[in-house]
Amino acid sequence: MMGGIYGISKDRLEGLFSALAAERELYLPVLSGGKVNFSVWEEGADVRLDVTKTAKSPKDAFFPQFETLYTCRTEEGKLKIDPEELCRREFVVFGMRACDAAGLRVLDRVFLSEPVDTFYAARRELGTIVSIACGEPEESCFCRAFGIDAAAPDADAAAWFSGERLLMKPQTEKGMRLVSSLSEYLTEEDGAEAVIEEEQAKIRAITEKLPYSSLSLEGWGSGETKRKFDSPLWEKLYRPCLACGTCTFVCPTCQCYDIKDYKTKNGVQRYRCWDSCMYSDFTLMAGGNNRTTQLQRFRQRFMHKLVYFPENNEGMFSCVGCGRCVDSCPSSLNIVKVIKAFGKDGGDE
Amino acid sequence: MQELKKRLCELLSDGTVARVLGWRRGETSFDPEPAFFGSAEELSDFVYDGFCGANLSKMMIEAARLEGKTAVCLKPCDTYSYNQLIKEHRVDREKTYIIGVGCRGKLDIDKIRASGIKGILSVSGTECDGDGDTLFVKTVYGDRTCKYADAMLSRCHVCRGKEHKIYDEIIGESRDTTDGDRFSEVEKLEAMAPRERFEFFRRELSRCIRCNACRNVCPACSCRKCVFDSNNFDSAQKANVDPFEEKMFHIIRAFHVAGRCTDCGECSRVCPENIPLHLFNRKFIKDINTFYGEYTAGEDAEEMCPLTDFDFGDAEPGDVTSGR
Amino acid sequence: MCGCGNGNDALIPRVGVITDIRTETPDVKTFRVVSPKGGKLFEHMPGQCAMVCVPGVGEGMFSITSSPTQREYQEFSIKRCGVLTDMLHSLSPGDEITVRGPYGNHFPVEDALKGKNLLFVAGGIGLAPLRSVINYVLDNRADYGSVDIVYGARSADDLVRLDEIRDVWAKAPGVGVHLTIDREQEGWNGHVGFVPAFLGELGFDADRTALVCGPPVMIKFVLSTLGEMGFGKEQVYTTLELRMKCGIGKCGRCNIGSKYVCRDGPVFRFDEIDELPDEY
Amino acid sequence: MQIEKTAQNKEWKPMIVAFCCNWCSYAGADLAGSSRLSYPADVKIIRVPCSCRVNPMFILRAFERGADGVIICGCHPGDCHYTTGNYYTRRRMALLFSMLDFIGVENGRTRVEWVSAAEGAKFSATMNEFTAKIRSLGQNVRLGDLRCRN
Repeated sequence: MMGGIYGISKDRLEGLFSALAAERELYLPVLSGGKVNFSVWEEGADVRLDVTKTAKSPKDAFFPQFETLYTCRTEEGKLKIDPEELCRREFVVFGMRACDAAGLRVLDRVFLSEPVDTFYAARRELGTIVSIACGEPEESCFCRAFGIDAAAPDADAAAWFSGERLLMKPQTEKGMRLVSSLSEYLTEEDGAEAVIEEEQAKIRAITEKLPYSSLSLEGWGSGETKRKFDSPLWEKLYRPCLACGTCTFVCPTCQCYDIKDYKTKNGVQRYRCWDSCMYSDFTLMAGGNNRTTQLQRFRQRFMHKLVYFPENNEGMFSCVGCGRCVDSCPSSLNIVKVIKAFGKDGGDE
Repeated sequence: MQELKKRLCELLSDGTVARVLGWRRGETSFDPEPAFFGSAEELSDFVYDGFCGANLSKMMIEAARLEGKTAVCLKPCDTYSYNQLIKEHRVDREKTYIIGVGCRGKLDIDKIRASGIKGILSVSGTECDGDGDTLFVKTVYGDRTCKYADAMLSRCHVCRGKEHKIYDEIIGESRDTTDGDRFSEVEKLEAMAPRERFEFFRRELSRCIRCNACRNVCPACSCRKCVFDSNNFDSAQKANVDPFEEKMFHIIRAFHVAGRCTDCGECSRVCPENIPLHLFNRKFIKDINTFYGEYTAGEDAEEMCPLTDFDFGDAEPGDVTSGR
Repeated sequence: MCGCGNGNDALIPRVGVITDIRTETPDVKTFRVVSPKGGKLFEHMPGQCAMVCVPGVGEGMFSITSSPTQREYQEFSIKRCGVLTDMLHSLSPGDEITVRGPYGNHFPVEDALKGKNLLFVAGGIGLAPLRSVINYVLDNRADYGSVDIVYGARSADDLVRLDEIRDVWAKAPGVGVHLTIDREQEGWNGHVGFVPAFLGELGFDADRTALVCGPPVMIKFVLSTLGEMGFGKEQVYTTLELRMKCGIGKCGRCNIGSKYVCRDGPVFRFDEIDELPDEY
Repeated sequence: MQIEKTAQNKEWKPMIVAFCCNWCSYAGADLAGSSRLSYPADVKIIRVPCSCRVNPMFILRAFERGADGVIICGCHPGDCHYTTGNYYTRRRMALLFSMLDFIGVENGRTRVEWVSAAEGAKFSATMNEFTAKIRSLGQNVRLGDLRCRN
């Protein structure tokens, strides 16, 4: 049953979306102000499933940029802590890509390891992901370098466009449930396996031609701290960095957050929000700052993704090659340039 | 570009300057990065073409603290920012050798992508000294072309002219790219009903991710410590709770640079979410011009900024808002 | 797991009541904290930390200075140096704060330190995390060998809890207490000089395990003095302190190398610290 | 700066923040009080050393925290205790109010008024008038922080 393939013609997708949205929250890539971002679907939204990369990764469906953790109030002179309720509504993120789904695996490593982040875990449990294979990957894509197959996305249900049809293949129980709830729109297709394989072959052929696909990660990973950390290359690489947080905030794997208080008239709200290791106050404390220069902060971001994270996670890199930072850095800096600069000599110069 | 590179080499080798601030060739033909060059050999990676849109004047604040003179490549619009920084005592004119570089409009790779061109491998026809009006785009999906003017940054369409306001020498020719009115977008909004305007800005600003790129790139935002980085100011940064939070940030930021903003357009260029941030700045510029007389920040390094000045006969706040 | 209120997340604190505040030095106060129903907020091990928060003001990681053998309460010795600590210093007994933890690892009092001769070296407020270990060791005296405590501060007034040091520690069997202050001071007839130099003068056999805590510059020099005395890096423990927010190794702030100080620390052996990039 | 609305689940009452300069307008408010001239209790006065001390952030923050209208009162132009402070206020506020209008915030919610120490009557009249204006505009929904609403 799990192996079945279900199809829908493109022009019926709108109907499928409104059926989905009637039952639960539906996140889709929507065009607004010239940029495509995942947002909650509403009637008439300009859905763009053809756009390979949203400006911001869909991670905030699971790890929102801002969320309240608890509220602390004083009742009759006593402090009272009201934890925020966990997510309890089911939702669907439709149209993620293979890299985005892989990004969630990275976040899982962080938030689902002990002690489990219950806020994230609840969303993970209630969210169903439909990923679409990348029919037209872009030049800044390099997921292949991280062993991710853009033609076979990891998700509750994978989907492929083939001509005027979208073919969906449930890959988990959740995906199966989703597909069965949409039986009115989806028809089981026999022999679609071959069609998908054909699409996959096309996609893989394109991915191979992408300029960064053959990026070599040799010399990165566990155990490279000493060699990379002291390299003189950082001095040259970090220079144009503006110390903004663009790369961190568009990234599907960056998970650093800040915890802050906001005083409302009904007590103090404790919230967390995304933070960036590129910011000067990231490590600032009353007693000083252990990363005072932008060089150190810049180095931290890349070392964390390419060395420290793999060291703690059996070699798994904390980059999925989505290339969003490549597209959006105001100074045209990016992880590809860093990886290439170190090249084979490991940056010893 | 060859002439420029040759001259930069000379300046470095005859000891006139200790370093050059320009652009380094990136991985592709459309991602050059701002860079310092310390020697003639390093200059082999130097590039100056249509994609060198970054305004380098803010980096001169850092250069002022370095030993020796720095040669910097400034486009006509960048010279306004540099003048403004001189006025604010943030850069050292004595330690700067300004090369005014020619400009025929700068390109925006996002504009090319938005025109439906995907998988771009390289773009040619971007030379500053070239005069072709077509860009040749090689993509994974075949070769395409695109008009130079269609790929230009929005700011170049309303350029204030190609005259360098401050320089030691000029290399390369500039070509006028203006084909629109600078304030037409602002006027269009002004003509809308307040509710429409509110909806417009809410829609635009709701995309803000608080990455601070606009602030960090802005040559007028040269404070050592930004008020939005202050720990004593609750909820001031990072959280995008509801539309107001961003409005607060962007209005205050625009206000802080009002009268000093040269309209270089960097904020809108770097915004990863394509928010038309220049609208705030242009509105202030337009208002200043209307209320207090024409003023161009960075036109020279002396004239007083309208917000640090006043006139006994200034209009009252109530009059100017309701009287439009 | 879903659909209910969420009180189990590691980021949700407990309310703690301050039952006693002791002024130790002009800028250090010790806060005794219990749960509103009485009794300890949680169990901890020597060297562990907890996040103490004054709602609306701030939250910070502080080491628990009381020993786990103290069954009634937890104590935090806090030096006044920022917005949060200023606020904490203005509180009075009966006031409530929030506390979450305990976080991080602890000194290996149950394995590596057992049966060893111990040398404690502390400077200023650096005694706070070590006090927990010292009292733990003294309460389980038979499990450990000789104990020597070298402690220094800027002045005699800055020595935290001199009464306990003199009346309890100095009188305990097999414990040597060695105090020093940075500058001559009226009424002080003990040693004058910096901790690292004092340590050198005292001279200890390298058969001990050293536990060092204090300002970074002191740690640096103490380490070289210990080295001269023949101590190996694997014989020396210290605690690190970095900016922390979550306390559970997720928010990324205290990350150096592959370690998160809040989770993998704050206690490190010096040979482990040597493996870390130089960013602490 | 924490401004909290008192009325919850009750009929909406406007919250008005008045920044008053210490030397003229605050004294003017005082005079209004001692002359038994009434002005609405919805007006919360914040004393500032000079009207030019009012940073645009103060105004936005007041709105964020639930104010429905913000008024700045200072000495008449030419009478500033610090000679020129209110001239700067005039320029800054002209620009700021114009910007608020530009982003779609009703411009009746912001105002600058010059009130001298002798103008108790003007102070009271201004506040009455401004409060009436805010009442007619209704609750501020465009600039408030959602978190401050419940």
